Amino acid sequence: MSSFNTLHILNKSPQHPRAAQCLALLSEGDALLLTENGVLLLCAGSLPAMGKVFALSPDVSARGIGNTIGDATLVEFGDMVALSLQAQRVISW
Amino acid sequence: MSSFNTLHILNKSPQHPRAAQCLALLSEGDALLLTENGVLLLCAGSLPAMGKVFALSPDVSARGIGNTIGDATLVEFGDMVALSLQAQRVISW
Amino acid sequence: MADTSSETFTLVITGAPYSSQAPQTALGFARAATDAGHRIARIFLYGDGVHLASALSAPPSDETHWPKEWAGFLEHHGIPGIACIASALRRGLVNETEQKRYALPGSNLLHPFEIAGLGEWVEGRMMSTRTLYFHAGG
Amino acid sequence: MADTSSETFTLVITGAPYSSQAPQTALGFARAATDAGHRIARIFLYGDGVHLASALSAPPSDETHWPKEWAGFLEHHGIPGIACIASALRRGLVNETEQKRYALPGSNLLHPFEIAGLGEWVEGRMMSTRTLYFHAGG
Amino acid sequence: MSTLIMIDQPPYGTWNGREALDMAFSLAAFDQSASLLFTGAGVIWLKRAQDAAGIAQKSVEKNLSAAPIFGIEAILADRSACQRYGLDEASLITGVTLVDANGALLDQYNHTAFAG
Amino acid sequence: MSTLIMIDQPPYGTWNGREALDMAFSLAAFDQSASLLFTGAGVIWLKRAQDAAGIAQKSVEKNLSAAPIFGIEAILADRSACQRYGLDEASLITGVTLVDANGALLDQYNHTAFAG
Repeated sequence: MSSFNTLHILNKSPQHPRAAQCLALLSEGDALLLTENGVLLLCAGSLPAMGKVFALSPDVSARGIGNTIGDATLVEFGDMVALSLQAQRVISW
Repeated sequence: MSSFNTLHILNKSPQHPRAAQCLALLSEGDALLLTENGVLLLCAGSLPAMGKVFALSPDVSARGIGNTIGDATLVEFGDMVALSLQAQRVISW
Repeated sequence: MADTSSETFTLVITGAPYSSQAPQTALGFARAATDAGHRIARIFLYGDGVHLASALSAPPSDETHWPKEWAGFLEHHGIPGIACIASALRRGLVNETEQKRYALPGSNLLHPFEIAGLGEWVEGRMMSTRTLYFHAGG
Repeated sequence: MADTSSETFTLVITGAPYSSQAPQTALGFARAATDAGHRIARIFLYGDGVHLASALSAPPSDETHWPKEWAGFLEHHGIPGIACIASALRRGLVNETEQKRYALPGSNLLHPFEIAGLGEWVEGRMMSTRTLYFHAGG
Repeated sequence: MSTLIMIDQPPYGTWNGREALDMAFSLAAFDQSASLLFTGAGVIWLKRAQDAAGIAQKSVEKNLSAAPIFGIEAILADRSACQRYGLDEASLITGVTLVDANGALLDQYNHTAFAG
Repeated sequence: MSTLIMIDQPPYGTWNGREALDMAFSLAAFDQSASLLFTGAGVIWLKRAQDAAGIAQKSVEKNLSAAPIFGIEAILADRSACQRYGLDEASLITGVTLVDANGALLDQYNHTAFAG
């Protein structure tokens, strides 16, 4: 797996103001990890054009939206740990 | 003071999704009372076209925005009690 | 105060002190209502609002102690203050009865708050001219 | 698990159980981190997150008891779990020391959680490869 | 005295919706007319095939499907919110009525409340 | 190790911003470089002439004006958020630097955190 500049972890639904703020601040070379209600970005709104997008699998399953993951990659908690170490820094929104 | 159909009490800042929902549901004959961070609607975004707008004075003062009240009427807690009784019903957003 | 007709209110607080402004706004409303000669049937604490009934809160001395302010107001006016039992048990807010029932190491409900079910909310609504909700803002 | 180099984490939880999903997500992360051979320097509870350290929580028997789940994990791995003193005192979460200092009628801190200042957070950051925050969602 | 309980928060991430459901069930238990209205991201409550075992929570689907049995009058969902979150009729649990959440709808109820 | 503490919630309505300020002051007390960035409705923190006596809270203005003394490196405010909330330079407390909150700004800090 490649390394990222910043890993942005977003746990808020697309209607939350911090979701828009997070998406606006994504840069080339960053990665976005959707957790909790953040995974609803997969079924509402559009994924950001830049950066790789991951979504926490148990949260996707809980909300029954496994059929709408698009270009996102489903990951487990172990991958979340690995991603947080691969990135230069982590921002929890 | 006249009577209102519904008194909508909004205590959330304009960036909160429930603020938009409240404003979208205002009807002719309703009144809007801004409290807590809801008073920030006075300095950001525009007041709704229909219905009378009130803002709780101590919350306006706390946030230092007394100079931007526009067409809104500043009220005290006693007026809030009276408004809640003058309306047919109250919705707290 | 031209109109002196007395009405009855039930107030529901769902926002916690020191996290939201809900208990403060509710107290401002409650004081104004009683000042105007109205009756408050009961205060119902729901969700995170149950933390208002904590006997163990110790805010800095230069900040208002919202649980004590509320408790004093309720005692002075003889108004029941009820914390929803389901919300309270999940959030670690218990009286001695619940302490025994669940074999917990202590209790932390501030007098005169009580613990009871949502039926108290339903009943409060029925006996009140208006029921107002004080949620967390944001 | 090709890369077995051991790293150190500090986790900050600011969302309360039974109100947010933050303590659950943090526990999923913490378990995965220790499973992968990494070290967790400490857990720091801040803001509403301090409610995770309540000894009086009694959720319905068919729901996960998040304070006990976390306490068990901390004990098993010998990880310090620290509730910020300023957040805890405001929100009614105290140990016996604070109970005496503020003459409170009881204490409700769940073992092995401790109460300490923000300095523990600053120090945890300095000794960790990564510090992650688990906030309330919405 | 008819009451509309509104849910605008998605399930699992907060307890808000569960506590709103308890309010509606409690009204019904006391023979008070109660309906539920899901708006915004709250419509995710109504998605079929939720599996919350991985996050150690109970799926809310079962709770909701019991609503008619407990005497809840109607489960309403805002049409535009369903569209926004990609929910068509086939992906919704049974018993949901699509409506336009507007002032005229609220006017049909004496009381409207959120859980938090 | 430079840290940016972000505040996107207005004062008084929540405790979030106060707790963010405590984090920044705490970093400074341990000689760690810390700056504050106000975005969204959080910029209301920076408004002159706040009077919180009517809601029985302490005005946050005094807290913030002490930030340089306590060793906070910079108080930054997102330019577009200030515009949105009607704040021009004259209505801001002293010592605030207007910036564009974007990826390039965040890149200047090793750590970025919210209080909640």
